[in-house]
Amino acid sequence: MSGNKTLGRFFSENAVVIIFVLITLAAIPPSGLSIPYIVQEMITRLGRNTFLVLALILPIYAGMGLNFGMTLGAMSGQIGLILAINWNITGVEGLAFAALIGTPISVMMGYIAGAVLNRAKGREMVTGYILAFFINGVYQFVVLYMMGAIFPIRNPAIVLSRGYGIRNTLNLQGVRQSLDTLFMLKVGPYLIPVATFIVIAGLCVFVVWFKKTKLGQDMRAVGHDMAVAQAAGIPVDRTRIIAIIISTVLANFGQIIFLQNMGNMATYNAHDQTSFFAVAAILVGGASVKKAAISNVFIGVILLHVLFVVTPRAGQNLFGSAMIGEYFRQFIGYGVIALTLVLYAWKARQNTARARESLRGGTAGGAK
Amino acid sequence: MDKIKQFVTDFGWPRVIIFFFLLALFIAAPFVGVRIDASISDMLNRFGQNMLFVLAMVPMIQSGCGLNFGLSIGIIAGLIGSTMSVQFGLTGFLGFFGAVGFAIPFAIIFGWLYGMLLNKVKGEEMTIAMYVGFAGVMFMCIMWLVLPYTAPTMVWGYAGKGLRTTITVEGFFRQVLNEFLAIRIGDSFVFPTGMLLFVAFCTFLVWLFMRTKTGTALTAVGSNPDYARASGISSDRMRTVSVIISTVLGAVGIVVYQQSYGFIQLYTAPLQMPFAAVAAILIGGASVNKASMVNVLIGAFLFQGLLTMTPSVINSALKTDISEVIRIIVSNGIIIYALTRKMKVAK
Amino acid sequence: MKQIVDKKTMVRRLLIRLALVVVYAGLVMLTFVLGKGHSLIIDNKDLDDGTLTAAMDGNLVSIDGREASEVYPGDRIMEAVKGQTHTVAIEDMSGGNRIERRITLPLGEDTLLVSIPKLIAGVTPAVEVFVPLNVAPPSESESESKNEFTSPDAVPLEPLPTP
Amino acid sequence: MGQQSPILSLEHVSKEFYGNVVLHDVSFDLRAGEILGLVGENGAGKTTLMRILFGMPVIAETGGYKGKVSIDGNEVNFASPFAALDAGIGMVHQEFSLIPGFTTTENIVLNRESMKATFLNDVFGDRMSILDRPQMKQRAESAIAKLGVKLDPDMIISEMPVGHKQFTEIAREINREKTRILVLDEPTAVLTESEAEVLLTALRNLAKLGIAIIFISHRLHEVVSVADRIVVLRDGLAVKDTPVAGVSVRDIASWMVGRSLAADAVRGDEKREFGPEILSVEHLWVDMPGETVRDINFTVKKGEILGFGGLAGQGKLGIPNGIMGLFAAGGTVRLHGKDVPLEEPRTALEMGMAFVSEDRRGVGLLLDESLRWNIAFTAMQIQGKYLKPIIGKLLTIRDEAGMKKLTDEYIEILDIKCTGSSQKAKELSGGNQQKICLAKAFAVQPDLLFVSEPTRGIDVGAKKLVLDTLHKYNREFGMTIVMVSSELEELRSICDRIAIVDEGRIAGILPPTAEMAEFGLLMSGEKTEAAQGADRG
Repeated sequence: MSGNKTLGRFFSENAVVIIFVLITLAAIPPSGLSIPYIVQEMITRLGRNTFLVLALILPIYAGMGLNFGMTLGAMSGQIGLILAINWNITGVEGLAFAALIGTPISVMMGYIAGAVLNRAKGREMVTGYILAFFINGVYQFVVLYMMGAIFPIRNPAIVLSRGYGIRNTLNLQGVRQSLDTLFMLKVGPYLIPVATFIVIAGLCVFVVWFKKTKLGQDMRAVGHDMAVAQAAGIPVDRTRIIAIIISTVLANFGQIIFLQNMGNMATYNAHDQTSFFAVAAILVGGASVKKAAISNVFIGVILLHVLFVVTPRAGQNLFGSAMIGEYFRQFIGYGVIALTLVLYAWKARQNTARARESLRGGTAGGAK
Repeated sequence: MDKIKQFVTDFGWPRVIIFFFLLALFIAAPFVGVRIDASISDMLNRFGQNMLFVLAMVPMIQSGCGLNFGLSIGIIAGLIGSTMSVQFGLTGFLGFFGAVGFAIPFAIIFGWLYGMLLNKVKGEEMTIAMYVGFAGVMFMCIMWLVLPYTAPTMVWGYAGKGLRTTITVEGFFRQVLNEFLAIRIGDSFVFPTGMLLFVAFCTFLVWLFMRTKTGTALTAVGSNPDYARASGISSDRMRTVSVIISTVLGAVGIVVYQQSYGFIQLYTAPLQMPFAAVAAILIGGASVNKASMVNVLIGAFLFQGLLTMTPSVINSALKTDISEVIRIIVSNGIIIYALTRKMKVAK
Repeated sequence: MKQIVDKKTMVRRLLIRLALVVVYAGLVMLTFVLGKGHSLIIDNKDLDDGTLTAAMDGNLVSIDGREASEVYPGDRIMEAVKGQTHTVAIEDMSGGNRIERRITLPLGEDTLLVSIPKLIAGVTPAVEVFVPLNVAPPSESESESKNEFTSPDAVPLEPLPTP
Repeated sequence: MGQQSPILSLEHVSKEFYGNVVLHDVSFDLRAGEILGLVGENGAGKTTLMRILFGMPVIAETGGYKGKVSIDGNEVNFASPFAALDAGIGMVHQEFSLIPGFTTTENIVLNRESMKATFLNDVFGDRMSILDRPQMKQRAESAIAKLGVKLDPDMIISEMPVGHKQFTEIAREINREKTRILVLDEPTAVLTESEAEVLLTALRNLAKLGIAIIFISHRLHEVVSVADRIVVLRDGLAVKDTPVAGVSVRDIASWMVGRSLAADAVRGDEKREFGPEILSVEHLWVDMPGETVRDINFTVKKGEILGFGGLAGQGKLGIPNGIMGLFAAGGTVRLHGKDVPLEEPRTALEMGMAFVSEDRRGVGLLLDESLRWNIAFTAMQIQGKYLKPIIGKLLTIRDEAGMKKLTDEYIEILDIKCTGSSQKAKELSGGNQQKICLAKAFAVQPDLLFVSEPTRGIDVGAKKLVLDTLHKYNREFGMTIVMVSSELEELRSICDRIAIVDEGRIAGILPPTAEMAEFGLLMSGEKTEAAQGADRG
């Protein structure tokens, strides 16, 4: 009975990962894609997405749930890129320039987001989500109406024909894959963007190091129990704002890395699904609203993206419609977020019930 | 002076500002060549189209489930109903009420499941509702491709299967409510009597329901679940009831919307619909845990007014399409305002 | 929480932070200068005043050691470069006569015209700003659009006063 | 030690909340290495005193205090608990203030971690320092060693037995180098007897190191065994300040509860006749957080008023909450000989019981709704009253007129001060809110009424009215009442029997005429002969 129980608990704790592995494995054969192709895709996509997903870790650590407001950082990064294109700064320097421009903007955005979320304690996630919509409106206002009208834009190629506003699609020719190709290593049939992975590894080291700092410890304390942390003199609100600022700045870098790999930027849509994909990835990797590790990020990116690569083809081959696969992967993405949130909320309730039950068992036993 | 101040505080700054903004738009309209009668007609039309979605927010807010970001679940049920109605070739009023009739059983089942789910995740309802809604919409996207619909007006011509993204209801139930007893004044003013009557009737039913024993219990659960429990009320049951009603209203709402708009929009169309409804009821003065019929009326009126007037007036005044951005900022701003506001009250 | 930090540390920190702000600004400028991209239009045409003529047989032109392109008289080719200092190698296709010249580009300009005859003759500057012919219309519409946008402040973009 | 000047001295400290005097002219001194036992009933002013000492913001918000608190002879007035901490006062609260997912060490040094500076300190401030974990552990170990207990510094708090959590808390206070005064509020309440014994030894160790301790406990034998001196608070007065040597538990108990004559006056010599047994409870346990009921047996006769007294946290509140189904419970409850299913509030109400909760604002009221709703709701939901059919009986909706009539009646009877029956409940004063709660219960016309802390937090006039109302309903309508209260006086004034609950069990049942000291002893967990007699009878 107890063995059964541990097995059951193992399954329920890793339910999302297990379900995902099964779906993915089932979808590979009908897709008809070769393993080397999938592996190469994975290497590319790891480089492209991991940084963004890593940006989610600290807010989870600080007990603020999944930072749907990371989109704000993505928008800051895009503004940096727009300016880099405007000035025609190319190559890795162009990326660095974009990042340097994006950083102060994302710090400001992060501060705003943190302050708003502090006023919405207990419903950070939904607030962050709506906040991303709200700032999206502001972003559109700035980029679509102010740029070229109030902020001078000197590169006519990126301005809409009406004379102001940035074009819907930007060609990132000058910086395209400049980080990836900085040091490309060929191992067997696979191309590995070493520089990108070094940047990602650097961030992992930073996260690990950060957890050892006083600030990291404070974040952990705030994440576990705000009231106790407050009573111990830890500035709770400030700590939470810092967590969001760091996350936003990282998302800013992450979006720049993402877009340099893509090579194009949909000015008004590129950030729409940033948080969706990142959140889905980290959850698929086995993280929850309260717990996330670096390993969750890597597992998640790989699992989610294998599925993303294979489902359209599998849909095409099984049902004769690529759209089915396309919808299916979106369904999986949203579904996995919903499922993880449900499982987490449900488990949290069960755990409190279990904890109280054990207490009661003792007293009831004592009563006899 | 104090009286005015008090009134403004009661009514809420955002509403006052939006109201005056709307007023200013109406005043400015003739100067930029926008016809007021056409605008009002358009506004009434949109008001009727969207009113039920806003109304659908009320039961769940009142029962303490928060804002129904998962309204798309109800919309999906409505889509199933209307596509079935078209599939069976029902026309006119029969088509409309057939669609409603097919939709309601689905809405009840979906709402029941959705409600049970929300009961398991108390405290996290809103985020989860949003994602359950999204996942539901995406799941139905697959279903629209797979389900065995055959009516030629609905399926893709070349493949012979799979529903089109936009299906016209011309010849089925387009405008059946709008045209019913419609009053025309001049060329461009139409008063959609039938639709407004139907909407008013639904609103009255909800109003009545909130006054029954169950409605009272439901409100008490939202107001203080512990009080309700101590009075022998099962809060889970009441919450489920509220979710079902909300879902049914969403389903009926989309059918009303379709008959007026003239098209059934499938696939990802329902994805963003809940947000507009949420924004509308919040603009109407509801909070995350309290909403009334007055909030619904004011909210639907102000929000739809804004949506009608900003594109026509602002765009002709500034010769730019900035209204979309204003809509995004206003509607999401108001939701954030509501989400961050309750904390202060709770303190 | 206020950390008790003595005055000396405070001053040191202030200085370090100020220095970092300067370094940050410096980095922005550095990346700007190093990464600034230019489009070079390499032009093998007679000069307008007729003082120099294009080499008859055409040249092989290579920038910064890249693969060379053939440039015949009257030709123009485009090359994208990064940074401000570049080497242009010109090789006479018939004679194999090779010349290397360093050119320095003005930082603020995107598109520059490099004249091969000038380079060969050693005339400086061999680089001049490229003025496209159809430059007139945008400025007109720009001024118009600016007029439109003197008023958006009247639109209440933030109708949400935070109480 | 005698000639030493006191570290802490309180002189003529008084405090009132909105005209309600809770502390009056309290003075005492505390010397280094001394353990002071502070005892008193609930509401005697212990908590307020400690709040003043600890600079809790609530004191300043309610108008500050009078008198003088000085440390080392210098007057202090702390603006916040952090100022008190800096001055060397450590406080261990009744509820644990620990982070469950952290280890012992991390909790002990919480926000006072040992750190190693990094270059980033100069850029982003001191919080960029790296934690020096070995150093932290060492400090934790030394604090544990000072306490003289066994505690694993690397254990996660959530996996510890309660006793260890309590030690961790104390170790945290000792870990502050400055801590010279340690205040412990009911530290043994959650401990088993052997754990408590270890704790007392630890406290003695600390005292030997020169730390002054204020020890608040309702377990009088512990106070007697550990304290050097004892201060007894009663109704905000320090009624006794004496060395503990030669003082017995019984003495303290009578000082604690001994009342001025006025209180005993209410009762006449009325002969009371009761009907048959209406409620019987056997082996009831209730899992109510903070008020656990372990094993309770009692019966109530028709027409009787039974009182439950006892100190806070001992479980008396759990009894009505458990029977009414609001918390997980077990055991047998019979009403009129029929089994009452537990954990089903609806059935409990349907069977004819009603409950006025102690948590007025949390459970008792719909704060955002009108008085009509508040009073009529339960009757409407359980008995289908105040509904009217419309459209040919197709539908029934609220009968607002009926609800108004009912509410107006109770506003009249109970003298509820309000602007009308549509006023919102949250706008009423505490006393009037309590009357609304009573009206709600009366409106279902129960056979058996549970009233929990009916006079908590309301003014004297309202108190009397509430008690008189209960008395009237009992005498005139024969309503059986079970009343739970922390105020012994009030129980004695209207109850026919009073049961004292201690540690989730009934320590004894006494007639209201019993001596005050008897009650005091029962509350302190001491068995008395008189009580045992009553228990058996």
